[in-house]
Amino acid sequence: MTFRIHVRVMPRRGLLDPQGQAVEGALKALKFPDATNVHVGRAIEFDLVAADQSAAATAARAMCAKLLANPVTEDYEIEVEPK
Amino acid sequence: MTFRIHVRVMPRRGLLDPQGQAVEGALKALKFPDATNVHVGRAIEFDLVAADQSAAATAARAMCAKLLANPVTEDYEIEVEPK
Amino acid sequence: MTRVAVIRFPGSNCEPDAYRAVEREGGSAFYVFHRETDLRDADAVILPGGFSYGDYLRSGAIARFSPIMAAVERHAADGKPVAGFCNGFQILCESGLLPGGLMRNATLKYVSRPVDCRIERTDTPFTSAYRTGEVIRIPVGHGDGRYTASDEVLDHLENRGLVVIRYVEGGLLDAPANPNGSARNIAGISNPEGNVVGMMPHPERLAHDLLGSNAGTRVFASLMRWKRPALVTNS
Amino acid sequence: MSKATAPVAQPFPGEPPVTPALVREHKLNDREYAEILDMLGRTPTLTELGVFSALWSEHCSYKHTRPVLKTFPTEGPQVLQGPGENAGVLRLPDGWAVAFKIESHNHPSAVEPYQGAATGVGGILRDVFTMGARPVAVLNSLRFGPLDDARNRYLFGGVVKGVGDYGNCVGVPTLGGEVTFAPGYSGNPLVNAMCVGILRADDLITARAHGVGNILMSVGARTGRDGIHGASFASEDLSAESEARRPQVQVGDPFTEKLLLEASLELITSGTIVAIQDMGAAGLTSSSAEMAARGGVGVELDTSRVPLREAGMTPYEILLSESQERMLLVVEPHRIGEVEAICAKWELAGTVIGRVTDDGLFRVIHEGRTVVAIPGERLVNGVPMYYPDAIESPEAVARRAGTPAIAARVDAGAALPLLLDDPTIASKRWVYDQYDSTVQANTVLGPGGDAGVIAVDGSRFGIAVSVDCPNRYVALDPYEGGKMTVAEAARNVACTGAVPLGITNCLNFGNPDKPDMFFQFKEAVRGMGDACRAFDTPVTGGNVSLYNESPTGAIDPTPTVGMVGLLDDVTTRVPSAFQQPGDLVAVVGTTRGHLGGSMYWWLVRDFLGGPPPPCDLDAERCLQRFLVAASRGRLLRSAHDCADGGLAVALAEAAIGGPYANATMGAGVHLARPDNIGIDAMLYGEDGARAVLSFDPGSVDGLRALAAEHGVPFAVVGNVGPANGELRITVGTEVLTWATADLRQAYFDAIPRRMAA
Ligand SMILES: Nc1ncnc2c1ncn2[C@@H]1O[C@H](COP(=O)(O)OP(=O)(O)O)[C@@H](O)[C@H]1O
Ligand SMILES: [Mg+2]
Repeated sequence: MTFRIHVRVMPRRGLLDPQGQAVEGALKALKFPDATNVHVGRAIEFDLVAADQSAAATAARAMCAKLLANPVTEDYEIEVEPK
Repeated sequence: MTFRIHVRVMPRRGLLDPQGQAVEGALKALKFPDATNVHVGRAIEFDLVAADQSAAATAARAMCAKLLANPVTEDYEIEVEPK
Repeated sequence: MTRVAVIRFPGSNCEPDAYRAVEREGGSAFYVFHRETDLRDADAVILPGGFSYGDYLRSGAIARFSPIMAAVERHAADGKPVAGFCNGFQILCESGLLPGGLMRNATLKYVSRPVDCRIERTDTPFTSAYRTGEVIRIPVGHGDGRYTASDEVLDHLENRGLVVIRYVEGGLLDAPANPNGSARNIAGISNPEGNVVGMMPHPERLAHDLLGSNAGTRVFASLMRWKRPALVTNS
Repeated sequence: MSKATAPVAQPFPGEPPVTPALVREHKLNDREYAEILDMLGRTPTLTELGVFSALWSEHCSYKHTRPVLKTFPTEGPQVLQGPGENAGVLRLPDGWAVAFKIESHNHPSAVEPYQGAATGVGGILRDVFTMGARPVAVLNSLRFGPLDDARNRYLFGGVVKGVGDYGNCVGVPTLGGEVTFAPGYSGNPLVNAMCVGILRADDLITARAHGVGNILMSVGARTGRDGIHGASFASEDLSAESEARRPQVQVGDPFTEKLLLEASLELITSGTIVAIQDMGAAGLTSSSAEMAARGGVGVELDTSRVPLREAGMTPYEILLSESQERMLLVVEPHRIGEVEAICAKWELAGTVIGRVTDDGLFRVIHEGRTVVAIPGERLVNGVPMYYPDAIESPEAVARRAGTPAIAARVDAGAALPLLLDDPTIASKRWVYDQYDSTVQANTVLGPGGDAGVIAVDGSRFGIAVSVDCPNRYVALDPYEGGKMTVAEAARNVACTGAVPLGITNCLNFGNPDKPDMFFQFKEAVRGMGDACRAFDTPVTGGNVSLYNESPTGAIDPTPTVGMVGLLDDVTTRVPSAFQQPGDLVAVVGTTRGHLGGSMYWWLVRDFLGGPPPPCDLDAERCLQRFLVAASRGRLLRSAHDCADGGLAVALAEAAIGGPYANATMGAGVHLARPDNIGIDAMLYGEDGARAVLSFDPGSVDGLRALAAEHGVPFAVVGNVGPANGELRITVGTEVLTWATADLRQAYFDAIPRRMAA
């Protein structure tokens, strides 16, 4: 089966997120004052062939741990969507 | 009500995505040959106070159109999650 | 004397270089801060290189909403010269004064080195002192310099002759002509009127013989020759 | 010493009482803790313990190294500011001065290469602009394990990107650096960053708090839980435990740094502030305590007023946070408004967080409660000093006495491309193409030659800069290696035509409690000091990084030198590559064929050892003076020193053209070979005090006379050219030829090829 995997890699909570700060400031200046707690990270998407949903999730987690996210500075979330 | 907004900004389909290619190559080298069609973009998250889910979505769309995504080079998707 | 406003955004870092380049060619340069709203009767405007707002989100995306940009847009609409070098080019694209956008270099690396470029269009206020087809060597320094636009826009630019400067094979050993993967080797473009010009290379860094060449000086020399049109028609 | 009890400090609510286990966790030993009890006359609070642990860490206190460092020469007519301030300052012509400093960020970079390197650059920039100087150049000295290991490639790639992204964004050109690869750096990468700034000598400002009643303000980023205990982290070996302990990583924000730079310079030049200091290692604690101790005053901080990034931070965390891009100011009360206005102009907040007091105490208040009260002078200067044993290890002696056991793997001709392909010798273009080297539009010679050179707008003079450390030599013979470190840096600077003026240094070593390591440290410092005296290049400051050891071993001792030189007339600067076919080529200096410690022995005969080339300080000084005189007389078209890989590599580097050449040059040279020197020793021996020159044939008489005048052996050996031709070296009767295109390919592709793997 083929799945579409969506990975969201965000700066680890508590770490400085200068991009998030800058975007929050810009949104305020553009009269969107209601957006707060802004963070900016990376979105990664790919197709993955796997036996089932849980196998796909396991493989995706391994990829995050090994490559897609930096364990020192980033946290990640995975969404698995059947295709 | 407060919502958590997740925005995914991806390089517009058809445009060269060297980051996606590089990640795909690296995954292959790490023995994850089953990941294909890899794309890398930006993930943006924020809290938003709005009357209801649809008002939140409308506001988030306005932010994307104005600032968060560049219509020439990027596509975006929005997820609204009650907090 | 040609009065040139050099805009300072938070994070600009090439504004002193542009300022000096203007003054060396006999112009009168002055800084205008991003929070100002008036260009103080400038003849021409330069959006300098650097990292406005840290290039966070996208290069130029935040700077283009600075208060001064409304005045810059009016200045451009009046047919008066506006140039953006590097980050300035990115801001011009983000603001819609020029079409297309500048994406992450195809190498995924920042690139700082000389490149060989051909001047394709000389009827702009910034390139009139060059010969059409002339090849100059000029430095680039950017991480997001890959010019990108739809095929229709690219065709339009080509057909109307709006590509001002283009990366070409020159004499550099073991360095590809195109440093960033730009579409059609585009290094810089103009609007149809020619008064708004953006380019990734840094002419202001080559404004002196001592720095290896003075190939960049003529961008500023061109500007000094430019004459404010007696009558501006708004169509 | 008075035995008076220090005023009482109360524990912050929720804080555990101090126990022996907590004391150990704070890396304070029994002797140090006894000293603390004596000083306070009571048990410290946990917050106080944290303050001691930071200030008494090796990183902040130099407790193992200060007595040795005192032996460096630090004076000279050119010195405006010697060691002890954020950066050293030397006098330049026309009322200008140059501020410069080098610093390590090894431990953070080992854990998180990108942010570790980026924040290293950030820190060193702040050290320079807090002196009132505008940063005009940065350099970086890097060490990694071999590139065939994926982890080393990851570290190398991440560090280079981190250095580049930070400096590029702030807008300071990278003018040079060095990268060396050797097994000892696997697991212990070194990242040393240097910054050079210029200022009007009159604008010099020092980090000294004075004026009782003056106000302390913080400017810049908010304080978060970043890098708490970074200073003590930098003072221990890297173990699996410290890997797991991973303090909250410091994240750099170069955009805020750029705003801070502009704001700081405006604050200084407008005269609105009394003093300014970067909050570096141990953050608010060390910056405030050190400023107070220098000024002989006390300080009182109110940590509840410090702007925070995260809610619920304790005074302990606020005091020890190493959040980046923050500054501490001393301001006269009536000027607070002006300071706030300048900060606001640069989109920064200036916040009052304390005051200068007359009781000599380092006192911290949090929500009205005194949580720290320590005698300030003893806090900063009262750490016990250590005088470790220094004994060379028998293995080191044996390695120095050794010779290769096997014959050469390839012949003398094939050795050249092999050496040029070694990442330590090969071009570092892959690195410096990622660094903006032309921003500020003053770069006269960028990376890729012997030293970087910048012009100063409106003046005739130029500044040349280089960083160097032949770590292989230092490992084999710390004294001779220490001398050679300074000599190489000076030679690099002199090749461009600049007079060496002074140095900063970054001493990267292993664990000082190991006698063989401390031997390396002492001897290297002695060697560097002797060389600095011989060259009149005083030490204006520096930084020590110890404990560069991991379970896989210790680094080579790496005392990196950052050298600044002066060209009276920048238009006389000399590049390092051949420029023009038909020019004459000369070798200056004496070739003795010294192969001990050479790259040739290592790469071609699989032996890393032997005695490194002895450093003849007299010969080096004569060579420097000759090179400067030749450049002033505009007699040279190029000058390149001989270092790793010896004469053959120097000739090849000059012949294949610089990184952005249009053509290789080629050359034909004829080297006379004394009977007692083998061809391999002739070509690849690494004797110091030599350089390869090229010049217009019309200059030969002038050069010969200058060489005689300076007592420098000078031999015309051949010609440059033809373009894109061969490099042909005749040694005695043997003729060796290489296509310059092949040599160029080996040299410029060595690192990209490995990094693409
Ligand atoms: N990390 C680096 N950053 C910038 N430039 C570098 C770096 N490493 C090497 N370079 C540049 O490459 C050139 C060669 O360096 P190196 O091999 O150390 O030469 P040398 O032996 O003459 O000191 C120099 O111009 C140097 O500044
Ligand atoms: Mg060097």
